[in-house]
Amino acid sequence: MNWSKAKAVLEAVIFASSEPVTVKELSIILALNYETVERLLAELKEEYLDQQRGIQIKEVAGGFQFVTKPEYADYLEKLKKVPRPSPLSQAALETLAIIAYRQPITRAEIETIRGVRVDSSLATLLERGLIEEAGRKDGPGRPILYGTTKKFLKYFGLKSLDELPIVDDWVLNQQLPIDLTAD
Amino acid sequence: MNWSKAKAVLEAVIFASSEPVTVKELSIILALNYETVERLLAELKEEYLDQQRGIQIKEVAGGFQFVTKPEYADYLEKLKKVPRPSPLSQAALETLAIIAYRQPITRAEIETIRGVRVDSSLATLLERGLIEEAGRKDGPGRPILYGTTKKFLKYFGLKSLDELPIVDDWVLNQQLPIDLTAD
Amino acid sequence: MRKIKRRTDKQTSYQVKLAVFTGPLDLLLHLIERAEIDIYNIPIVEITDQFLAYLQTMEFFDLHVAADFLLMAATLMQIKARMLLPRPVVETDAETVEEDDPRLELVERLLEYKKVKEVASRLQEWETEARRFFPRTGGYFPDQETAATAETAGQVTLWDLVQAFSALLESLLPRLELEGIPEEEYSIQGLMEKIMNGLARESRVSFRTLFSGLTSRKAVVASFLALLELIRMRKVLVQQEMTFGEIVIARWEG
Repeated sequence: MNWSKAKAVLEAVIFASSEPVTVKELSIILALNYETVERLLAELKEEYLDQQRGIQIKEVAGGFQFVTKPEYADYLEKLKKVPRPSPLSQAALETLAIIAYRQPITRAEIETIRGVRVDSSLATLLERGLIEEAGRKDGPGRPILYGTTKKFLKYFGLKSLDELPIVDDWVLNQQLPIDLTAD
Repeated sequence: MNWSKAKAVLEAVIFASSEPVTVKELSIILALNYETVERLLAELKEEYLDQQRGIQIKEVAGGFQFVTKPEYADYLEKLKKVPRPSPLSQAALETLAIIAYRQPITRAEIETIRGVRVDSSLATLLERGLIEEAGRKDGPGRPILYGTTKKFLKYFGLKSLDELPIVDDWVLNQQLPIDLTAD
Repeated sequence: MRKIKRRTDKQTSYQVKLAVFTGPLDLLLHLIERAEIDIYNIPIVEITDQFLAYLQTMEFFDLHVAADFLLMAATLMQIKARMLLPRPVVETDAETVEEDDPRLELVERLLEYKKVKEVASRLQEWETEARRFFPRTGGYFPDQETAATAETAGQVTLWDLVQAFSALLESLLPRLELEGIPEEEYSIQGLMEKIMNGLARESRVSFRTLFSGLTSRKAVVASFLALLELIRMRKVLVQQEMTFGEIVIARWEG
């Protein structure tokens, strides 16, 4: 892989990732050593800074991600005001409710409760930063566990998770007794 | 605002938006007319295509958004931090095909065409935001009508419904010629 | 009439990966295409036998045979019976289906379904193609904060609803536990219709009333899911007169 292709891959990966990407992850994906990845990253960062561009790469929380340049904040403010349909769907809300009460929880467990596949709800919630990965479950496949974020609390105006309404245990602990999957 | 700053703002706005941004929205945000926005967009698109970059601007569902270049898909599949719903099942695709062409359409009508119950497919498609309720049909029971969403276009990389292929005597948005409402 | 190649070897059943068909029409189309026969001139006897053989194989493997397949089997047998009845001799092209041919309706359905499969396979190609373009899923951008307000279902949040449901269960549970009423099957769709029918008679129904006649856990959970579904579809509105007051369900107007 040549130098500019490696930079392009780097750019694509940082762009598409839901969370900041670490040098280690980049090194695995590109099959390049840390030093090379760091040099590529430095160059890419430089390019975004030098050229008059709207975005830049920033190091946060031990990883790299794209952010908009602060000088264009006013325009992004305007983007906020352009009305666009973006409330959470009821499906996403239901998934969120289950995660909130039963965290940490795996995708498969959520699907058992909701009776439908929840990949899409999870993607939306991850994208909106309302949930995050919260480790992995012991056992076969070591599936990802999900939990809610600080932003989740903010979104619902809660001070802490303790403020969630108390729900009779079995409502959310219950395996779904009816089969919703029959086609 | 000079030309390259305008391009930078354009880049920042398209990048920051979680939904495809329309020319109209960009024109409001930048306070520039449609023609200018379109010329800026064309230049920006060109730049991303020419240079060996990992991302590009794509027109989808009536707006513009950044996506990765398809040639780097293999690297992105390796990244765990890219949340992605699984591909649709054959059954869901068939149901979606019928809804796309015959919308608005009721569940019973879809079932007559497919010859099976479609509750589960409908639940999946609703959950994934690819279809939505589109009113109710006049007549006994006033059954729910379904139609495709903007996300449907996004999901399949279509600019608009007109891009659907012409199928024999299937005409877009055509009402069913026969009454298939028998449940 | 062309003769269908008979495949009696057991292996065929395995090759036709069991339960891969999306429905009876899918299976029928497969049988017709495998036998390379004209869709307008289906040898109904053979096809019916093969269809039934497939259902038997499924049963043999303890796979659930869906009602839709059984319905189609019945339809095929009905057509077969009608085909075997003596009919008035009419001079026609043997390759085309006559007006009163009992197969006509089936042929039309199959042709229509073939188009569905065509479009579905096109959609699948596009899906595969589109999946190579990855959109942005993270990063810090101010517009993501736009949604920082609680969304409500009508005027009541989902949390209120879950809480109400939980309180309701607490009061219902002792009764539900005691009564050994045989479990029934509940369809969410059916319960949704029931709720809507109730709302057609009365414009507003209290949350408690809605669940009062239910006699099992299954019924309560299914009804709650049906209610959530109706809220999601914006068919009903959930309101609360005052904090901690009775929750009321109303028809979504407009």
